[in-house]
Amino acid sequence: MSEKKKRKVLVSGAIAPEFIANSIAKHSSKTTIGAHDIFLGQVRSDVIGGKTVQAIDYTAYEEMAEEKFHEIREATFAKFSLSCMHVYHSLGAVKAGEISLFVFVSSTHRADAFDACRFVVEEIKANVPIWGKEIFEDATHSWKVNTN
Amino acid sequence: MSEKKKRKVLVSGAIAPEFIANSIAKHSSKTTIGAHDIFLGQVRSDVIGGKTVQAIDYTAYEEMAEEKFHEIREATFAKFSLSCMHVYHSLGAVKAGEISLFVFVSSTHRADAFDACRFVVEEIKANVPIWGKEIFEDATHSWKVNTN
Amino acid sequence: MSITIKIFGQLAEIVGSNEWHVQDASDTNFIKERLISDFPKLKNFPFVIVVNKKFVNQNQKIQTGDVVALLPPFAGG
Amino acid sequence: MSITIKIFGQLAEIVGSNEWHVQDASDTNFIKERLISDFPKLKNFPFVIVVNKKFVNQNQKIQTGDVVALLPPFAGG
Repeated sequence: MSEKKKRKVLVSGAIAPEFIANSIAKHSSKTTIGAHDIFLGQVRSDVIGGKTVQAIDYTAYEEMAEEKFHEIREATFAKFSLSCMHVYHSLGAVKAGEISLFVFVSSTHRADAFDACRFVVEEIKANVPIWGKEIFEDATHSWKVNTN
Repeated sequence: MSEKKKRKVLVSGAIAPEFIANSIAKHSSKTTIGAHDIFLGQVRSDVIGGKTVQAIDYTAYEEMAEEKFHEIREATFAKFSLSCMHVYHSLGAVKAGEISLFVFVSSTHRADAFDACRFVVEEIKANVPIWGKEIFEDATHSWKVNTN
Repeated sequence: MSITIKIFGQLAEIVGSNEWHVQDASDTNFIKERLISDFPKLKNFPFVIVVNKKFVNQNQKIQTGDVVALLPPFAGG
Repeated sequence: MSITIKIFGQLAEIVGSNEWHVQDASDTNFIKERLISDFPKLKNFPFVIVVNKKFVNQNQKIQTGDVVALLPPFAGG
């Protein structure tokens, strides 16, 4: 068993800017931190076949996704010198312009924060069973395909 | 002359988490954005010669610093495919645990945001005339030295 | 052995359900072949099979109590 | 020509002022030599000289109206 307690990563709906601000504010007591890197995934209103994406409806194989998020967390702490790390991913509908992924990594020096944040985002995209149904204005949909 | 208008980067005192939240929220209308990368520099309470840093008092060659920030902005837009970019750096006293640098870069795809954010931070550290006086609890000080 | 297989995302849409029941599911190759025979549209559709939340890269026997799932390409983020 | 040079950070602390006046400042080498002769502590102190906010990597003539500054190593971020 891991020493670090499992946190729930999947959250219902969009991630609010105020939630991000609260997360940042909580780190002011951790004064060995010198660098934070935050990645935010925002839903784009892509045009696909002439129709514009209004929202993405996210689903996941939840138990497996949480397990994968935990494995990524363990791997990231093993690989980089980090003070802390927080990850949140939306489930359900997230409108275009709203945030569906929040990766927040903190370290004493900036190189670890930069490297770790990017590592976490790439791992999530590659290994976590989450899907996104892109909803158009006419209620039809297509399935989101990740690119690099 | 550049097309992009010059913005003031240097701000008085620490950068508040609420300010960061507002910046994020403002981007919800830009729905070609898919990825944001945010770097935050936080003042560490380093122990130097047995004394603990309470705050950093930042000074700058202000006119030159703003010019350099603008050059970095132009270079970053030329080098990466970005939707937008915002940079703020503190002047004056910033307490340990507070934020003194806020770099916010947004793009359609994540690689540009990651690469650009890191580029901007490295450029700032290397080329912008800013200095930090590390203030100890007994009101003595030392001068901040940047590392990689 | 009859097992219930979880199905997700676009794969669930094609199959028309989040679950799919297979009789005599001896191993993962059997499951894949049966899936494609029941749903010919999936022949060229990329998916992975996981058993007990682990990716299965070669054929694996199915035991009583195993949790099997079929996953289309991931699109998190 | 007499010019006023801006000084910043630890360099200003060592010199004891944010400004320093030099008589007959013909070029940047002259300014550097004069600085070190007035403040011998600066002999091994790293600093750069900028003229009109541009880094000067080789000796440069000083013109009337030039803004000269002496900058210790940067520590932004």
